[in-house]
Amino acid sequence: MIFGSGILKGMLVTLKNFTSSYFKGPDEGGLFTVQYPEKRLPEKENFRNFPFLVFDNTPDNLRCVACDICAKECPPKCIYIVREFDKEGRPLKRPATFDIDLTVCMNCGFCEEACPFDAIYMDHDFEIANADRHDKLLYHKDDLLKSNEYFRKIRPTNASAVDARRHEAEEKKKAAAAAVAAKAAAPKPTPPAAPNSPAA
Amino acid sequence: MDQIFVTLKSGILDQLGRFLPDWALVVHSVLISITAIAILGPVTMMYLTLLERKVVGRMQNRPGPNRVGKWGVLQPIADGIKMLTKEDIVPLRADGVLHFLAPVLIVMPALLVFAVIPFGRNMTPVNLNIGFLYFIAVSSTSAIPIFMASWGSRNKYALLGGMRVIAQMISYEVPMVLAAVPVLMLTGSLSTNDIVTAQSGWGGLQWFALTPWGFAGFIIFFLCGVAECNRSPFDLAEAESEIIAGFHTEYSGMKFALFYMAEFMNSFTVSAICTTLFLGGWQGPGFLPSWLWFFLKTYSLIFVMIWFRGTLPRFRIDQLMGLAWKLLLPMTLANILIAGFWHFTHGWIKIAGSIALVIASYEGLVRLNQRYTPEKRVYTFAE
Amino acid sequence: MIIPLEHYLIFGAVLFTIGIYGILVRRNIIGILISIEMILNAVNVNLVAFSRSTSASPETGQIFAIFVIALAAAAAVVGLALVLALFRVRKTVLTDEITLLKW
Amino acid sequence: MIHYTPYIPLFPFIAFVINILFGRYVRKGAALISIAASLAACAVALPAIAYVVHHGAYSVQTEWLLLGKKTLSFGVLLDPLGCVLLFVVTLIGTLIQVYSAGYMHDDAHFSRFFAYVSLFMAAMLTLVIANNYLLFFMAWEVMGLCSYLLIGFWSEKNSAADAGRKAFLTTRVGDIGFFIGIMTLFAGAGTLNFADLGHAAHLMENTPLLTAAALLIFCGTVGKSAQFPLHVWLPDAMEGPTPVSALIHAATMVAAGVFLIARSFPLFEAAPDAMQTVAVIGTMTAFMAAFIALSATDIKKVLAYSTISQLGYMVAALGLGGFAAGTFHLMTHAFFKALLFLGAGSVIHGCHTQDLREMGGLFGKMKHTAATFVLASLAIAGVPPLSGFWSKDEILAAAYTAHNPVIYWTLALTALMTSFYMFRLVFMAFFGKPRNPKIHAHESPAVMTVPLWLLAIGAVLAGIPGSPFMHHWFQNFLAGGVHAGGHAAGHGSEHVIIPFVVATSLAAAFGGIISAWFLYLKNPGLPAIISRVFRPLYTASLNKLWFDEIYTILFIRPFGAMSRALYRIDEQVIDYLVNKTGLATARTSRIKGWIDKHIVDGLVNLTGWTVQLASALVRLLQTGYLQHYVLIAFLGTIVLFFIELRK
Amino acid sequence: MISEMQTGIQIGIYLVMALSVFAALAAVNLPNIFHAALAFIGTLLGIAGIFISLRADFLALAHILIYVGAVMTLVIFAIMLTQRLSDPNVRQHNNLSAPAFLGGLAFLTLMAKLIYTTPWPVKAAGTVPHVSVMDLGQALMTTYVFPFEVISVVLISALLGAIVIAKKDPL
Repeated sequence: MIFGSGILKGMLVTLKNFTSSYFKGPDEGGLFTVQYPEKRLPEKENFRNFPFLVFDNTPDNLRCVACDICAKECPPKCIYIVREFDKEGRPLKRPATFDIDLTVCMNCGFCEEACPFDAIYMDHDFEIANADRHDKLLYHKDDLLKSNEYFRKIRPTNASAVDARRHEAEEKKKAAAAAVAAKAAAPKPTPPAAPNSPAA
Repeated sequence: MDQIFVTLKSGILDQLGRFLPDWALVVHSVLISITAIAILGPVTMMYLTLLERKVVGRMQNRPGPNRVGKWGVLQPIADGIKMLTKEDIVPLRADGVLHFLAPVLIVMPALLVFAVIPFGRNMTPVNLNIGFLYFIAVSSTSAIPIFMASWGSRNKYALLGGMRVIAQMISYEVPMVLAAVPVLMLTGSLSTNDIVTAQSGWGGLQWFALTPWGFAGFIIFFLCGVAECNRSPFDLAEAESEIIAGFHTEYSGMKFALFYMAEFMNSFTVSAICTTLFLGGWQGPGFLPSWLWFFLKTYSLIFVMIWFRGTLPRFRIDQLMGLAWKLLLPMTLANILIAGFWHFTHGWIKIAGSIALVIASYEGLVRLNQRYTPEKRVYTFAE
Repeated sequence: MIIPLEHYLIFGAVLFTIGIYGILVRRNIIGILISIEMILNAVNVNLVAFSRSTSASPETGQIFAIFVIALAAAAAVVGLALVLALFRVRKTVLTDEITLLKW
Repeated sequence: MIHYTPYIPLFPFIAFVINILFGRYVRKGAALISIAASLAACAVALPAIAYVVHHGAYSVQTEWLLLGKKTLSFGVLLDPLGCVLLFVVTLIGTLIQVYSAGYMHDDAHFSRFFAYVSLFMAAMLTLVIANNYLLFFMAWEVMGLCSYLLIGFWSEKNSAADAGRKAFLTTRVGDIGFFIGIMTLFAGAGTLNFADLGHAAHLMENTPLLTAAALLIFCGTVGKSAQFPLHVWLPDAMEGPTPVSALIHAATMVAAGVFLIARSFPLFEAAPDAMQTVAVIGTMTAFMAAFIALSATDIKKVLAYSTISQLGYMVAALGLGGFAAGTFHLMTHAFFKALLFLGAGSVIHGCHTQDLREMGGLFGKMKHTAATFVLASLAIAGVPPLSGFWSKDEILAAAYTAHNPVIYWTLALTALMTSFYMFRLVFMAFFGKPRNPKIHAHESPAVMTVPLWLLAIGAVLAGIPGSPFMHHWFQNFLAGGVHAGGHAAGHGSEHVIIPFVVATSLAAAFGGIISAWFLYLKNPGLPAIISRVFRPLYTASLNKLWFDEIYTILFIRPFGAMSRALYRIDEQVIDYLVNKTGLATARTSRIKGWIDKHIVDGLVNLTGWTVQLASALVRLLQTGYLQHYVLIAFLGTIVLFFIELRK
Repeated sequence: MISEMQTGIQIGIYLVMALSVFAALAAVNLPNIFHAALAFIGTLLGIAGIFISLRADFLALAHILIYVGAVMTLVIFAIMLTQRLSDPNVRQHNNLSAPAFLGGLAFLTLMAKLIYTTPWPVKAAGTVPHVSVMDLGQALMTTYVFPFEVISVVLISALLGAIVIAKKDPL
């Protein structure tokens, strides 16, 4: 065993890498770099990046009720919410302002954990680089709003679960409402029809 | 094809000779050589950076830079533009003059060494009869600018890095020169041209590196050269994990680029001198022009340097010094004797004896450097 | 000899005098060592100039210059080692602060 | 090939150098190196022996030293006598080294062991081919060193280290005698060459000087061959590794003493008194050692005393003028004793004990070892036609023809005892029932048993060349050696078979075997009864005739007492004087001190004060600044320069 | 053509001399010892140039190799290892400058007088043979072999002495 043969062995390893990078595919020890802007790896469903606000059907119909829980929960305090009021000064269940400072946000995902209204979720969008960090990275409500279809597209598993839950809750609510209605119409002798009506 | 550059130069001089006085022609002849070198040096450096990044990338299964231009060929130019436009930062209490002078001066020896390199047949810029000594002397002065940089930055990491560089350069210069001594002994000349001519046998393949002593000398010279230009694995003067960037910690922009340039030109010149001394210089079978042979050999040595960098981890300081003083230096001394043995013996005993001596001295030195741990004694028949 | 011998000698004398001046006025021992090296260099200039112009065997002057260089290197090595040893003990390298043996 | 004879010792020596210097690297290869060197020596030696057999003695020499007008030469003599030893040493040495490779396999200092063995081989071969006493003596001393090193090889055992020291110091006594003898001989005859001995002996015939020289040289034999009274080291030497015991302390080195007498035979022939002493001492040793061996229980000790006894036999034979008989016995003994020791080593290797009383019934477990051991025992007991019979018979015949009935009957008795104790050993170890159930004996590896069988062949056949079947070829061959022509005729009687002697010898051999069988196999209770009946004799034998104790009383105690007395003188007389002198000095110096302090110091102080006063003025020039001095010197130079230029 | 080039070379030599003297003055006068050392390196390079003008190429390069590459590196090492040197509050010159300057001036005038009054036995240009490296080597190995060996012994002992002196813990 000659002194220095270990070095030669190591050098052969790198030489093999060097040559195989030209002649071999990514799975056989060749290059495995993906040329990013042109080619992309498929996104993983569990990828979590900056948050967005979910709306149903139309942008006006957003789920957020401006409860401020997420803003309180946010560790770096990057969420800023102002409740909307109607003309009489009564509070409405929707935010007038919903700002997230993405330069401050640290992608912890506590907001989506905390939100009881399924209104805020973590996004997959990571290409947000910008030349103007002061204005362009302070996302306002309009920048944050994304449809439920988008949510369903990027995170199908979570979205279907959420949708099922919401649907169920809605059913229950409707049933309750129907029950209330039925109670209200108690004199009327048509109680058995009440439970069936929503299903129909 | 072989003499294309020589012909080009004399053609230009002929054209100039029509309207210039004789003394001006001499000046122009010098100027043309200088210009060629002054272009070759930086361009070499620029493309060495690209080569290094590509090769190291490939060794790590990455493609390396490939965005600027096809295969990234314009990357060095882009880098150059970036360097030039970068802010030049001078520390508040730095020694202004030295801080400014160091990067300028460090390029000088690196460029000056190009003067004695035989790039091809009849293509030595200046054919000094003490060319090798010139190389040694000039490259030894590069310690001073490094001192200036480390001192002028007024930064303790810079100072530590400078000290390490100097200690390393002084230590490795000794085995480097001694490793070249057998070549000078057998050639009987210090001129780089003569050394190349002495290796012209066997159709341009009688390289000194193909003899036992030459092989040992070649390995030692090349290792010392790698250490002289502070490249991995001897780059602990620039050990990021310990002392940031060593002596050029406080440099940015073009000044930093100059240090970088000097380092790459040094690795080029070391490879070139190594080629000249041991690999036959521009000698080679005739199907390629001489300068192409030269550049092929030089670049393959540079490739080996990059290969080292892609493979080996950094030395510890005591290992570095131990290697130079305990292994390389005695090995070079033994090598000188072996070269003498080679010169004064004949026949098979010359070859076999030299090979055996090289291997024996190497093994012996390695054994001597090993620490002895006695075996534990076992008693069989004693109670 | 492209320029006259006297000019080389004058150059040597000037360097020599500057060296003497340096020895006299420097407080720093390393500065004094540098000045001594300068004096030796002035002598070398003279030796080489003479060997080029007058001597019968022209290599003598150069060989003496080589010897002088070697001796200067040895002197510098020992001198600097002394300076380091001194600095370790006295924490100074200024000549007038080294008063260990003075009564 | 014969011309390469001087290089024979070189091979083992090279092996020694390699093993001792590079032992760390060659490790287990040490055995290979040593064995290869021995084989090379064999390869050179055997053709050389063949040459001597066909063409007579070979010798070559160069001048070495010039002492006054006498020259000392340096060279090689290979005569028939040397050939015998050369044959024995190379052959047995090689076999024993092969055996040691197996025996020492697990030892941490494997390479060192083989280095020593090789050095020993080199020295022994040098001794064999030496042509003069000085070279002989040098090799002899190196052998002594090797013996010391190898006995004390396991030096971490105190007993081994002590045994080594004891062997070295004891043989040293004999060696000094030997060296004085050499010098005496040189002073008397002016030559040390063996070839000139006959002439020298003739010159000094019947002078006291010759007798003295012969006796002093015999001292060397007494030390080296463990003869009475210096035999005490050999039993202790058994502390060394068993192959060493076989090679050095049975076959070769101890035989060197016998060889020395054989070499010096012309001297002894010319000094009948010395001859007589040799014969008596040899006989005494033979008998005494055999007597001690009767009661020894350690297997190696039995063999050690047997060795001493057999060496005594050889010495006695030489002393009786049986030159060929002694040498013949030397050769046969080398084979069977080496075999016995190796067999003992194999037994120890298998049983991990040396005590005979714990062995028994090993025959079934160690077939090869036991078979070869029994063969060797038959040979040493003198059962025909094995080798021991022929050589022992020769010796007895020599005693018989010398008309010395005392010696003859003593030797015959010794032969009886020899066969008795050997078969006591055999029966105790290999036959009967196992005495200690804890011992699980196993056969040794082939690398050990193969040498055993080879040696067994030697032990069986070595006697044939000296037997009537080959017309006493061996004796004739020897006779053609040192005593060229004339002397050989004087020993013609050796070549005749004397029926009476043969009968005695056979009776002794079979009597011993049968009585051993009777006592140790048939009636195992009898020996205890016999030992009780003959209590004084048994105790004497068991305590080795109290030799160690006698030496302690005679030499060691008086020496210690003398040292203590001298120490007391040193302590009380000399120290007292020294102390008194010191006190006296102290007293006188107190007076001088007063003078010094008040008168001398006063003067000195006065001088100092004056100087101080004067220098206070001059000191103004002395600033202590280096550069001030340099400036002054520089200005002075300028002034001188100026003056010089003004001229 | 020859004369034109010669004039150019002469001007070059005088320029190098002037620069060397200037650097030498800087080396003794600069308050920062590190700058002084660097200025002295300038002087050394100038002297190497003067050697080349005297056609002593080997000597010039050996000079650079030993002085710039080794001795000055060592000096700078020593400067860095001894602190307080770059402290501007430490006065680097003593109060001897005036007498030293006057003495030096006197010495220089005397030297100049001496140099110009001595009739140097100068040989004509071109008659002094060129000294090649081989000549030097041969002279070193024959005529001057004894001093050469003595010098090597001196170097070794200086090396050992330096190690012993500068070693921190006693040997």
